[in-house]
Amino acid sequence: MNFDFSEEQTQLRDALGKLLDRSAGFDARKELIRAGQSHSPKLWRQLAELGALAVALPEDLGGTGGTAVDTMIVCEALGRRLVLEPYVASAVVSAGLLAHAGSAAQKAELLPKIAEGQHLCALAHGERAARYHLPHLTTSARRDGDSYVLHGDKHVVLGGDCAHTLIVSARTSGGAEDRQGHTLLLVDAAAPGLTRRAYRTQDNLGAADVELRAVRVPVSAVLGEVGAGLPVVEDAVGLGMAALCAEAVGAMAVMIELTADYVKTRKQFGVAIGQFQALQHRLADMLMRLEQARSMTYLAASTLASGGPSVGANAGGGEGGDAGGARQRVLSAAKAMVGQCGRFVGQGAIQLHGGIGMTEEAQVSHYFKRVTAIDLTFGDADHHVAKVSDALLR
Amino acid sequence: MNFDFSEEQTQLRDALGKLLDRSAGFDARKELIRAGQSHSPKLWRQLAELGALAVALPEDLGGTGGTAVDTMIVCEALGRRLVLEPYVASAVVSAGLLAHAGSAAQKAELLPKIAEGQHLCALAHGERAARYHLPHLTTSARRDGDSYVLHGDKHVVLGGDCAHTLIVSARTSGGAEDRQGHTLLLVDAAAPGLTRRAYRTQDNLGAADVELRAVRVPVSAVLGEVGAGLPVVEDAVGLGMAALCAEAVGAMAVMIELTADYVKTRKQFGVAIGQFQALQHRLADMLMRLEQARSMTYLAASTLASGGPSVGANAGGGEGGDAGGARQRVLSAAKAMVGQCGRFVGQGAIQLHGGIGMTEEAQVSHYFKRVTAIDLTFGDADHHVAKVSDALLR
Amino acid sequence: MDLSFGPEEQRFRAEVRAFIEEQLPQDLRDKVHGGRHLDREDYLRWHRILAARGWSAPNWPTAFGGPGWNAAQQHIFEEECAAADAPMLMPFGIRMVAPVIMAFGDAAQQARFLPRILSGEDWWCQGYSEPGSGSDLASLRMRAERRDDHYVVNGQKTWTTLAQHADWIFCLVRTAADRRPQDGISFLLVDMRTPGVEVRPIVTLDGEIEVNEVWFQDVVVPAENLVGQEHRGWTYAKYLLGHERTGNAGVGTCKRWLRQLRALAGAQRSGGRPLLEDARFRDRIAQLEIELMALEVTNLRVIAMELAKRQPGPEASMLKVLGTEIQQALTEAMMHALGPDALPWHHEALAAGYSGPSWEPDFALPISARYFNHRKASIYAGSNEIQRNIIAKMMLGL
Amino acid sequence: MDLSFGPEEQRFRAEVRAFIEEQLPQDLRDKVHGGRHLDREDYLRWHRILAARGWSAPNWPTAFGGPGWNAAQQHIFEEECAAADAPMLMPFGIRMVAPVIMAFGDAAQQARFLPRILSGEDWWCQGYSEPGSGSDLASLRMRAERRDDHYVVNGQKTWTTLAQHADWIFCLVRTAADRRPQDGISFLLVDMRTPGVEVRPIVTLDGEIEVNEVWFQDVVVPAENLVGQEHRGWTYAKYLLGHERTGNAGVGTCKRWLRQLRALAGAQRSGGRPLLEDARFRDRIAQLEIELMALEVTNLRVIAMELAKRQPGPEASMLKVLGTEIQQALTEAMMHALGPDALPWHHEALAAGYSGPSWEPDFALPISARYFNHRKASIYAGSNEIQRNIIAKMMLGL
Repeated sequence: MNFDFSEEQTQLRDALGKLLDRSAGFDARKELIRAGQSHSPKLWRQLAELGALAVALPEDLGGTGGTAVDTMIVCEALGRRLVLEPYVASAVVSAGLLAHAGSAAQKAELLPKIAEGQHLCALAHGERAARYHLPHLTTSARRDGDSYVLHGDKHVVLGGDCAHTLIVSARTSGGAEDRQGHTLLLVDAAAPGLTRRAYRTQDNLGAADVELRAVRVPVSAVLGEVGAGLPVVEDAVGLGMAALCAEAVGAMAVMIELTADYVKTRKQFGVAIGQFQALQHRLADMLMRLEQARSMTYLAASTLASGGPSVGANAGGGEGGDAGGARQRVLSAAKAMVGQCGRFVGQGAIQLHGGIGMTEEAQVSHYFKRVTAIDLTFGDADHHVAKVSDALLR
Repeated sequence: MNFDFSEEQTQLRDALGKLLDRSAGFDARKELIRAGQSHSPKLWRQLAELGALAVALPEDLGGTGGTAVDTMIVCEALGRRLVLEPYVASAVVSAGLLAHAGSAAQKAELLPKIAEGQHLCALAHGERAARYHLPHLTTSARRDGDSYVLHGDKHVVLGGDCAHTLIVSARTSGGAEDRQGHTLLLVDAAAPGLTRRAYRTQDNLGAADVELRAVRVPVSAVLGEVGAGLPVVEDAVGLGMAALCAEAVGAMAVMIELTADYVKTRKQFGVAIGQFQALQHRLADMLMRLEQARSMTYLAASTLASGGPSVGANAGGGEGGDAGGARQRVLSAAKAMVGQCGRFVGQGAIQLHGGIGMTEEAQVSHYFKRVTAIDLTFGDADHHVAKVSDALLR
Repeated sequence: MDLSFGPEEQRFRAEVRAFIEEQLPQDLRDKVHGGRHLDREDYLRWHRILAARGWSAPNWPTAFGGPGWNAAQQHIFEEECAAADAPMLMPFGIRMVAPVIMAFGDAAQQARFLPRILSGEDWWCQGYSEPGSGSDLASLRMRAERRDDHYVVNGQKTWTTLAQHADWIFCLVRTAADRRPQDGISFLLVDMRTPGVEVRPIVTLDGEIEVNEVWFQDVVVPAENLVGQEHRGWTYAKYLLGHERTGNAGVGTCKRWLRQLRALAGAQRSGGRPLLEDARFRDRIAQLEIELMALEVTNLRVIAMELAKRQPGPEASMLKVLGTEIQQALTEAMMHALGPDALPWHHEALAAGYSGPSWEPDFALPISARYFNHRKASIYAGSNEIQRNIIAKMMLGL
Repeated sequence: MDLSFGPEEQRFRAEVRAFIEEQLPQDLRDKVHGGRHLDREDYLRWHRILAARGWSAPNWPTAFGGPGWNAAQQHIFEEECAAADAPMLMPFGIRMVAPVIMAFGDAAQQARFLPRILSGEDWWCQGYSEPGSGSDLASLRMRAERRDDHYVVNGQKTWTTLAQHADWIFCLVRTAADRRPQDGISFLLVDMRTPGVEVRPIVTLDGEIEVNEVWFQDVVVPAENLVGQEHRGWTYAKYLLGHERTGNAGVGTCKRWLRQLRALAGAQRSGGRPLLEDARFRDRIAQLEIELMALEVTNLRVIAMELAKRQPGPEASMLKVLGTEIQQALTEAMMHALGPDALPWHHEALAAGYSGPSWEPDFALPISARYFNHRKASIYAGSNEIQRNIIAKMMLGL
C-alpha cells in the first residue's frame, strides 16, 4: 500500500500541466466554443505527442502500458483546465473497450491510430428509456448473410459529434431489459443509414443523438462475442466513471482555489468577506468534500489497476463477493461520492462568489457546469448509492 | 382560513401555563424521576380541574367539546415544561379512541372517569416485529363462549406502566400483516394472565411490555366492531401523532430559547460565543426549522378539526383522493417534518451548549431526549416520508 | 384556528379559476408550461387582462385601485395563477416600488405613478446593487447632486433584472457623503429614456440575458422624482426589502414545479420503468412536498401577521431563505429526474419564435438552464447569509 | 500509487488476526460486542496481553519500545482489533502524553514514564479543559506557582475522561500571568494520589459517569515533572492536539459499528420483514459505507503524510470533523434501525455484573445511550467549529 506516484507519473503530470497551461487556457476554450467546436485537432495532436492519449494502452499497440492510475493523473489535469476534448469518450472508454474486447485485428487496426490522435471513437450505448440502467437495450442488429443490419436510436452519445467510429450496442437476442443479447459493433460514423444530430452539452462538450436506420455492417465489425456485450460495456463505463471522478476532482480543486482567492479580495462591510466565519466554514466543508472525493478517486483508480483486496473494501461487512462485484462497488461508491461532493463544492463556489459567479464571464460558473454534467454522466450520485445499497443484500 | 385562537383557547393556554410553571418545574420533574415515578396524581388532578384532560371530549361525557386544536394547545404547553405525565397515551390516544369507537355504555363508563383524572388508559398495540407498521398483529383473541381469550406480547406500551385499563388489539382472523381481523378489547391491567414489566423510556416517561397468557375478557369488552379495529387504531394513532408534534414544538421552542440565552452569556476568546457568525447561522436555521415544524403542527391539528379542503393539500399534485387519505398524508407530513426538525434543533442545541449540554444537570439535554423519543414514537421521520412518498403513486 | 377554506374562499377560488380559464391566452399558457422565453409583450398582455378585471395588483389596498384582498385571497389567487401556467406578474412595479410610493410618496407621485403601474403602462426595474455594494448595500456610491430643481446622477447599478424592458428605474443614490453610510442615501425615480442612461446586458451562466448593468452619466432627474425626504432613502429601502422578501417565498411557482417534477418522474423511464416507481426518487419528491406544505403555511402565517400590523418584519427573511432553498431543491430535482436528458443544451429552442427542428424530450429543454439560473435565488435580494444574520439579530437577539 | 494490500501486508494481517483470536478473552469480547460497561481492569487486561507481545503502543517507534509500524500496519492492526471486538486501547497515555514526552521530555522523564505507559502500569488522564476554557483553551486559569524544587497547583480541570481510573494526569497550567495567554502556560505531570487532588464525577445525559471535574488545592508537584521548558507548554499542547485528532477519525470503530448497523437492519423486522429489505433504510447504510470508505483512505493519506514529515498538520482537523460526523451518523442510524425498541432505557442492564432479568432485544440495550453519548464527539477535543476555523485558516489562508 502506498500513495506515491512513480517518477514517470510525476513527469507526465508536469509535462501535461505545462502543455495545457500553454495551449488550453480559458481564452482558448472560449474561442473553441465561439467557433462551435468541441475539439481542437491541434491540442489533440499535442496530447498524442505527450503520450497522454495512450497512457493505459498496451505498449505493443502504441500505448505506454500504464494503468488507471495514469489515466487518473491525466484526467485530473484535464479537469483542472476544463479541457473540452472528448478524452474520456474516446481515449478512455472507447480505447479501453477496444483494448479489452477487440480482436487482434481490430486492435491493430484502431488502437495505434487512436494513440496517435488520428482517430476518434465514441460508445453509442444509451437510449431514451434506459436512464442510467446499462442492461436496457432496444436497438436491434439482425443477421443478414455476412452482415448485420442495425435499427434504433442512440441518445446523448458523448463525443459522438466528432467520432470517426461509433461502437454501437445492439440486441441480437432477448428483451429490452435482458442482460444477455447485447452485441457490440464497430460502425463508421459516415455509414449509410446513420444520421447524427450533433449538439453541445450544458458544459459545452460535444455530443450527438444517433439514428440507425437499416445500417449495414459486415460480420467482422462485431466487437467481442455476439450476445455477450453487456459486461464489456459495464467495464468500459467503469473506466469512464473513474476517469470522470478524476476530472471532477481537478475541477473541484480549482473551484476551491478560485473561491478562496475571491473571498480574500472581495470586500463588504469594510472587510474581506473571507473574514466571515460562516463563509470560512463553508469553504472548510468544501475542502473536506474535495478530500473525500479525492480519496475515493484514488481508491477507484487503484482498484482498477490492481486486483487484490484493498483499503476500504468490506466496510459494510459483506464478507465475500467476487473481485468484479467488489470493483463495481468501489466504482459506484466513488462516482456517488464525487457526484455529491461536486454538487456541494460547485453550489458553494457559486454562492460564495455571489452575483459574479452567476455570469458566463466567470470561470467558476463553467467549472460548476462541468461537475454538474459529470454527475449526470454514467449514473448520478443517487443511482450509484442505490447500487452500493443493493450490494448490501448480497 | 385563520390562525387565531379563540378566547377560550387563549385562556386555557394561559391557565395551563401558570399551573405548570407552579407545579411542574424542572425540580419537580427531577423529584418524580428520583422517586421512580412517571406520573404525579396531584398534578393529574389539577390538570383535570382545568379541563385539560378532556379538551377534545364531547360535553355530555365530561368533556369540553373542543377539537384537535385544543389538544395542540395543551400539548405544546406540556412540551414546553417537559411534563412526564401520560397525557398523550391516556388523554389523547386512548380517550380519543374510546370517544370514536366505544359503545354508549363503554363511553359512559370510562370517559367521565378519564376526564376527571381518576382513570388512566393505554393502547397496547405494538409488537416486536411490527416496527411502525400498524397492520402487523400476531396477538390472538379466540372466542370461547361469552369470552375472548387473549395470547400474545405487546411491546413498548406507552403509559402502560400506570394504566388501569389497557386497550388491547388482537387478531380474530387473518394473517400477521392483514388489514382485516384486528379486534380491540378493553382489558383490566390487573386481569389474571396479564403481566406487565414496567420501565422508563430514554426520556423518562413510563412504559411497559405486556405479556398476555390466556387472558380472559367478556365479549362486552370488545371495542367497536370485531375484525374492524385497524382503522380505529390508525385514527387514534393519528391523534397521538398530532399531539406529539405539538409537544415537540413546545420542546423545540424552549431549546432555542435556552440556547440563545446560553450563547449570549458564555464567553470564549473574550466575547460571547453568540457573536460568532457560524453559531448565529446555526441558531437561525434552528429557528426556521421550528417555524416549519410549527406550521405543519398547525396544519395537522386544523386538518383533524375540520373536514374541508385545506391549505397545503394537493402540493404534490395528487388531484383526487378521499378525505381520509388527505388527512393521513398531512399527519404523516407533519410527523416527518417534526421528526426531522426535532433532530436538527436538538442536536444543534446540544452542540451550541458544548460540554454543558452533555450533562444530566442541564435542562437542554432532557429536552433533546424528549424530541428524540417523539421521533421514535408512532413512526419516525423516514417512515412518514415514505408514507407521503407512496401516496404519490395513487 | 382553522386552516381549511370556507365556502366563501371556495367561491372566490372558483371565480378566479373561471376567469383565468376564460381569459388566459393559450399561447402564453403553452409558453409558460413549456418553459419557453416570454418577451415583454407576453408579460404585458397578461398584465393588461388582469388590470381590466382589477386584479393586476393583488397586494394593493382598494384605496389605490387594488382588490384589497386578505391573506387567504392573495394566496388563492397566486395558487390559481401558477396552477394555470399564467405568466408571472412582474414584481418591480407592483410589489416593490408601489408600496414605497404608497407609504412615503406624496399625493402627486401617487397619482402620477400608481395608475400606470396598475395598468401596465410603466415597466419598472430596481436600481439597488452596485459592483462594490451587494450584501453591503449601504456602501453604495452612485451619486446624485442636487442643482436647483433637479439632480445630476452619475454612477452604475448592476444585476438589474429585465432593465432592457424597463420604462422607469427606482434607484438608491448617495446624496450626501459626509455622514454614516446609511444616512446619506436617497430614493430616486428615473425615467429610463433620460439621456445618459445606458443598459449593458450581462450574460449569465445559463446563457440568458436577464440582468444588466445600468450606467448613468450626467443624468438629469427632476427633483419631484425624489420619494420622501432627501437622505432618508435607507429607511424606504429597508421597508421595500421586507416586502420583496415576503414575495420571494414563491409558493405558487414552487407548487407548479412540484407538480411538474412529479409529472417528469412519471414520464421519464429508468430501465424502461417509470422513474416514479423508484422509491428513492419518489422520496425526494415527497420530502419536497412536505417542505412546501410547511412553507405554504409559514408564508400564510407571516402574511396574516403583516396584514394585522401592516409592516413586514424579520420573518420575511425566513421566508426568503426557506423559499429560495426549496426553489433550488426543486430545480435540482427536476434536473436529476431527467438523468442523461439533462445534458443536451438546446438553448436556441427556448427562444420566442424558434422554428428549428424539435428535440426529444420537449419538456427537458428548459430544465437544466433553470437549475443553473436559480442558483441566483440564494444570492439576490439579500443573500441568504445576510438573511441569516438578520434572523439571528432580530429574532434571537444575537 | 497502490491501495491494495501486498503479500507482506496480508501476512501481517494474518498474524494479528491469529494473535487476537488466540489471546483476546471471550468475556471481554462479549462485553464489547454487547455494548456492556468495561471496568478499569477489563481495559488493563487487554492492554497487558498486547504489551506482552510488544503491541500495546501501535504508534510508537521501536526506540521507545513500540513496534515501529508503518501507516498500513497501524491501520491493519486497528481494523483487526475493532473487527474482533477488542477493548479500546486508552489513548491518554499511549497517544497523548507519550508523544509529548518523546518529543519534549528529557531522558529521565522518558525512562521513568514511557515503560509504565507501555506496560499499562500507569493510567493517564488529560487535564486540559477548564470551566471557562473550552474552545478557548489558551484562556485557562489553573495556576502552578514555582517554589524551590516544586510547584504548588491550584485550580480546576473539567471534562476529564475516566479520571476516576487514572494514576496520573497531564495538565496545562498557568505559570505566568503577565504575558499573552499562550505564553505563560506549562505542561505538568501530576500524580493523582498527591494530597489535594479530588475527582468529582459528572453524570452525562446518557446516565454515565465517564467525565469528571478534577480539583486541585495546594497540590505539590516536583519540578522534575515539568515537561520541556517552563511557559512553553502551549507549543506542546498543540503538538498533542494534532496527534489526538488523527486518532479521532476512529475508522476501526466506525467499521465495527457499520457492520453492527447492517446486522441490526437484518435482524430488525418492519411489518414482519427484515428492515434491510427496505431500500430507504438500506440507502442510509450505503451512504455511510461510502463516507467511511473515503474516510479510511483520507485517514491513511494523512497518516502517510505525517509519517513522512513526522509532524501532524491541519489535516488532522479534517479527520476530526469527518470522523466524528460519521461516528454520530452511525450511532443515529443504529438508533433508528431499532425503531420503537430504541425507546426503553434499561441502563442498569449494561453494568458489569448485572444479573437481573433480561430484556428483549438484547442488542438494543446500549444503542440509544450511545447515540446520546456521542453527541460529545463534535464537542470535545476541540469542537468541530474550532476545527473548521483551523482548516479555513491553515489550509485555505482565510
